[in-house]
Amino acid sequence: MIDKFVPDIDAALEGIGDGATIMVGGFGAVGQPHALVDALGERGLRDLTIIANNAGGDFGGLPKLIAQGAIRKVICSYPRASGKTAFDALYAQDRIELELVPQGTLAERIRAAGAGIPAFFTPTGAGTQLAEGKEIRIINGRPCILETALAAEFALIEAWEADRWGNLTYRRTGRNFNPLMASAATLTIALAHRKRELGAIDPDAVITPGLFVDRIFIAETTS
Amino acid sequence: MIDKFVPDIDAALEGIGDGATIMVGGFGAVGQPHALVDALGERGLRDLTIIANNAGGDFGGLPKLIAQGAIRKVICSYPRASGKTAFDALYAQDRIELELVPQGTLAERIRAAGAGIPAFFTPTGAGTQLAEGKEIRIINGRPCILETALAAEFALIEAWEADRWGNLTYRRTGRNFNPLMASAATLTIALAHRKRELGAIDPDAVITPGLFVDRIFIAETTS
Amino acid sequence: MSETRIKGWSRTEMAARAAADIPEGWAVNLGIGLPTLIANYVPAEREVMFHSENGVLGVGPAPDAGAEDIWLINAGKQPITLRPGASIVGQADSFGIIRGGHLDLCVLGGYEVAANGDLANWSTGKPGEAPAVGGAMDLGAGAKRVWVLMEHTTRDGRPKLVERCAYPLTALGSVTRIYTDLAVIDVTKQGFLLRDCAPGASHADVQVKTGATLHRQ
Amino acid sequence: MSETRIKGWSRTEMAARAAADIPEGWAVNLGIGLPTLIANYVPAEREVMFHSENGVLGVGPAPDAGAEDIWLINAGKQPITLRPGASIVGQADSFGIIRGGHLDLCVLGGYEVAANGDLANWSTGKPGEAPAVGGAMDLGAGAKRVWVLMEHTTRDGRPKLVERCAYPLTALGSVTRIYTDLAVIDVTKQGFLLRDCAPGASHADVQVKTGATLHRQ
Repeated sequence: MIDKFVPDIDAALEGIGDGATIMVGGFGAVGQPHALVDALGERGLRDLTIIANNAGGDFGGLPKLIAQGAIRKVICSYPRASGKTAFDALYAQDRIELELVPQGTLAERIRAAGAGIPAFFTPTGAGTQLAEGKEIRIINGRPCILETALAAEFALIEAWEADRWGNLTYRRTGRNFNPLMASAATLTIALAHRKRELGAIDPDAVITPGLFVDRIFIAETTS
Repeated sequence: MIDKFVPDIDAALEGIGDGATIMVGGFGAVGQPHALVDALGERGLRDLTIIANNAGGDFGGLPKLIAQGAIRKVICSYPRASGKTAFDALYAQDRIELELVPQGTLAERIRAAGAGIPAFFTPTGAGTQLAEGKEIRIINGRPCILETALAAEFALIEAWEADRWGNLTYRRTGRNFNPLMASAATLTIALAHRKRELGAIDPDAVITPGLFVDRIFIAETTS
Repeated sequence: MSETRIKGWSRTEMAARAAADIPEGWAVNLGIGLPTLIANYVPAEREVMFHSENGVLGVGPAPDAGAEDIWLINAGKQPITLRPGASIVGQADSFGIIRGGHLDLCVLGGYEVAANGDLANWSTGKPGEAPAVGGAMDLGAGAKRVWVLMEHTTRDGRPKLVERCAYPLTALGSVTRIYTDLAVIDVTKQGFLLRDCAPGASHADVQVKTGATLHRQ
Repeated sequence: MSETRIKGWSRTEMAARAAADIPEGWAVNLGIGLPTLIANYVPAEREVMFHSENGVLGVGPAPDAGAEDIWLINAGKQPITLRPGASIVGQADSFGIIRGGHLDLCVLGGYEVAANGDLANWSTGKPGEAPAVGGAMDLGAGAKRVWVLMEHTTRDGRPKLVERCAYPLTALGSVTRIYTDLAVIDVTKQGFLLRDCAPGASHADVQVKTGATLHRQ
């Protein structure tokens, strides 16, 4: 019997070590699996590379992990937040690396990794600083940049419903990067809020098919 | 008030003329908007370019349109069917052009057109006849082919539910190419089976957001 | 030319002015900050599909205090509502909507706009400060029309409409219209074209605060 | 070597032999024709997620006559059922699953397989006949493992396991295992490696019907 539910967060995070490359779902705080990220922070890891849309913020999760000094490099579109953040402080001291990627290019690079597209051209960013050093080609009269697929060893994502095959649904704007990251990591770990019997999720309503998911931790929430 | 419902098939097909490039949804007969394709066939059009997964088959719709001689060129992955078809006969007489595209590349090229990706690399087809004349690049040690976005003037698609903003859902394997084609055509015409009040489709359940859809014809079916 | 003090449009008036030009049926993305105000001036009966890049089409008005849904935010991370007809997509599809040219319009804030339509709105290039781009470059390159809503000049009076941007670029040649506190200006092949002035302002008043030639209709 | 007539495995025995090697939990695509039979020999309690490239993960057994759902077909356009846990995706996502290496296995039919793993299974190159490729090239290039299920020789006795394919290629170096009526053969860096023979068949019997060196374990 396929059963991807894990009993606790330790089992969910097993195998993540120093130097790992980890995708973290979410747009700001919404759709970010805080309990997983917070537990990761308690492990005293070092030299992580994090791929996420945001790095700042005044919530727990990723901003806290950054403050703990666990992260060597962030690949994101928006590291800032209103007010000074732990990221800002480390960045000003040159103690954290930043690869800044336009948000749509970030999403598409992750999707490309999941979909087996090693590289693609995009008009986004052409003629800007973020295109420096990249291959440019004029396609249909428009300058476009060659961007490459962006994969990770682990993805920590937040879902709404889950069944034991790993089928997932998401809730409202909690969807964001989560399905993409589920497809682009070697090992995908989902925090979900509702455990469903196999077959209880309408096949047409599944957003992430089970084959993308390796472990599911059911959060004890009432929301 | 936004209202994309049209009263009849004539209104749905308005503006499609000789020489048009038309995407037709469906995988085989399932998810193909037969009523729209059949009505198109009654217009006596010529020199159409059709983008669809299949060209053969023993159902109405596209195979019938081919038999009527309306089509100059087919871009598809699988023109054959069990038994001889109208396509086979025309092809043997050199009276119809074929651009054969691997099915995943066909899907991805259509998706790319909808998503503003002018070109992408794929390992599919590398080293085969279908790569002849195409740019090849070794990426991560693997030969990949550069493929370009594939758009159309019109898309004829089949959906399950629709509301007046053009939000669509699909039913089971009727989904296939339909959402992709909706995004890749200048004008998208949907045949839908269920008319829904605005707001009656759960926002999380919408597969094709309304902005991709221009006209909706509600089929009189009981299935 | 007399140096009269022109009051100009207020921020809400600027937003209302831009809102008046948005026809029913358009799919529209409103940038973080000032452009977000525009939604307040589009009456619900004029149906406009507001897009938020975190995956919403059909953003409704802000929720009442206490009625926020923790699962519903916009690109500025503010709580939102959905209006009937709304739909949710993931981030790749949301930027497919943007990059694929399916938005009729996006309205962005700006540091500078050049007479050729170049936009600078993401970085002041300050050293030691982390740059942040978000979806600005995708929106700037992808929407069918890009409007910019911004003050006509900087706080110290320098023009923000310029011959050539000094700040790092966001997108090339994409801005088609600019709404400022002083004027509504189209970006045409010939450069800036004045379409409307705030009450009491003349072409000459606006030209003197503009860093490139301001053509007249 | 005595020219004994070897009966070999039947088509259903070949399918059952391959089915026995599929462990629980794998995501598996079965090609049109002979490979489709494999699903019949994987018991429901050994949970395998069968993928169909028209957008299904979790294909169940064929429906009873009269119980077909017109909205449910497989890649061969035959009616199917969904098993509990099934999900539906669109065509781009379905081929993202394939191309992205998320299928543990696909099993295809074949015209020829070369000792370096090259596969030819889509075109005989007959002039005047329209070629058709479907998802074969995507599957051949994309799945983690590609197995081929085919007769060991053509109807007129020529080997289908060859040094180099004569027919147009489907994918380069991707086949990892071949199930025929005579043998189970792995494709290794050294070439064909015999793993198992049909009852009554020896290495020599299989080698004589194989167009390249057949290594022994």
